[in-house]
Amino acid sequence: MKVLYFAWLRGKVGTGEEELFPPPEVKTLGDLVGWLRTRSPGHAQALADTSLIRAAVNQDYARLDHPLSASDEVAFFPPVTGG
Amino acid sequence: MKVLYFAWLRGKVGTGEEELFPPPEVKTLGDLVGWLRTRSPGHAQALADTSLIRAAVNQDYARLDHPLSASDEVAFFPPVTGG
Amino acid sequence: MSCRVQLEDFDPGAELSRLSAGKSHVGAVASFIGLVRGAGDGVSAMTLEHYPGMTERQLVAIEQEARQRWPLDDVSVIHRFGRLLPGDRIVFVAVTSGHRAAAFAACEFLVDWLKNRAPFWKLEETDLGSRWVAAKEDDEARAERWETASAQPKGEM
Amino acid sequence: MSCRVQLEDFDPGAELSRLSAGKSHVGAVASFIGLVRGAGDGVSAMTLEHYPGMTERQLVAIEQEARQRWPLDDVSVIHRFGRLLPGDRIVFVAVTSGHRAAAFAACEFLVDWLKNRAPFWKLEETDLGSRWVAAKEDDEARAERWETASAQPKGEM
Repeated sequence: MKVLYFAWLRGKVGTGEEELFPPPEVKTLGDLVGWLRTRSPGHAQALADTSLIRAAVNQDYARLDHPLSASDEVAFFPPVTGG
Repeated sequence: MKVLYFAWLRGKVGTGEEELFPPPEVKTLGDLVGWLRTRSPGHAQALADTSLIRAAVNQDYARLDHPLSASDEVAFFPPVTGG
Repeated sequence: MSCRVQLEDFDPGAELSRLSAGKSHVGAVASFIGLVRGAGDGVSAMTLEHYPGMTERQLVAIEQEARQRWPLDDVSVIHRFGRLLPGDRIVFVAVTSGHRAAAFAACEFLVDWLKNRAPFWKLEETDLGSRWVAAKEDDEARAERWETASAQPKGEM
Repeated sequence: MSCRVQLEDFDPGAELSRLSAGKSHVGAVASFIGLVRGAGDGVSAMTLEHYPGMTERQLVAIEQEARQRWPLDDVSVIHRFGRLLPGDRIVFVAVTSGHRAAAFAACEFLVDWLKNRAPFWKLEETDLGSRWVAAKEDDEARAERWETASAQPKGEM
């Protein structure tokens, strides 16, 4: 599973992209957030408050109950500020 | 008093502009319309139905009760279709 | 504000560049270009007649009204007259502002105004001859949304 | 539809000409240019980060939605990324249609979408250092007016 981080989340996690192999009990986006928080203090800090962040699965916005599979591309980022 | 005609009104009247000296009893735009209708069959036809035409006095839209003076520039035209 | 009523074509890109050149407080440029439609409607050309002076005069008033409603930086309006062919540019309106909502609203306001209040008349050339275009109820209704003080009076002239 | 996410500047005039070239059924071209604001806000520069691929993918969906709502001829969207200075162009949206109401509405719809849904993030440089720009509630509210199917979920992520 490819996991991407943008803007200030990238700074906290310390990388913009990582290839991960979550355990089988990680079935949803919410499960993934919980598992990622255990990987490092930076991950825990970046993903501490899910009301401050947005996520996409395969480049579509997704909610915490979105199911995941091993080939998914998952991204975490702050609310967007383009335009 | 300068009186201008635009679009199909100009065609019916036969001129786009005339310098006129209405009698003193012509005090409003409505009076002017009545007086102009007597000047020629073309004028009468152009100004027959005031619901089909618009008017301006000194380049501002005006209604039939608008007062007139000898130095005014008056224009009659159909509803506009620019843009 | 810049307002031009002219026979010649204009360059939208040059106008847009001029409006924002050297300004770091302008976040938004909203613009509109109106083109002659043809072919499908059987129109081979059109001639735009206008009332020289009145448009410029009225535009000053309507721009003041727009500035009272929205915080605007600058406004540019160009309207052509004379004979035009399908695909030709007729009108250009651009508004610059710090924020997009004001730019969009004021631009649409000015275009609606031009359609419904500016003294231009279209004479269309078709296979059957030429005809003066009738005003659209829809255009009058759109302009009335704005409830402008400088409305084109209806009905009783 | 043409959608470009690029480092380089763009030429609004050239884009506008391209969109209407040789078309006699397009009566209206509505467009928007977003510029970097600076000076007054103490911002000396900004860097736009983006999520390559997601914007293009989402734009296809949002353009489909716009086409369902309004009769559109063509759409062009350009969004820059990288480091930009005050006054620089960031974004361009242009919509062509037979009629102006559709062109204006769809153009504003797409700009609102870009502001609120397209995955771009601004890092501002100020005298005090650099900071990530926070999303504006106002932008989210504007986008919600449209009640789009492809909304950026709030709250529960």
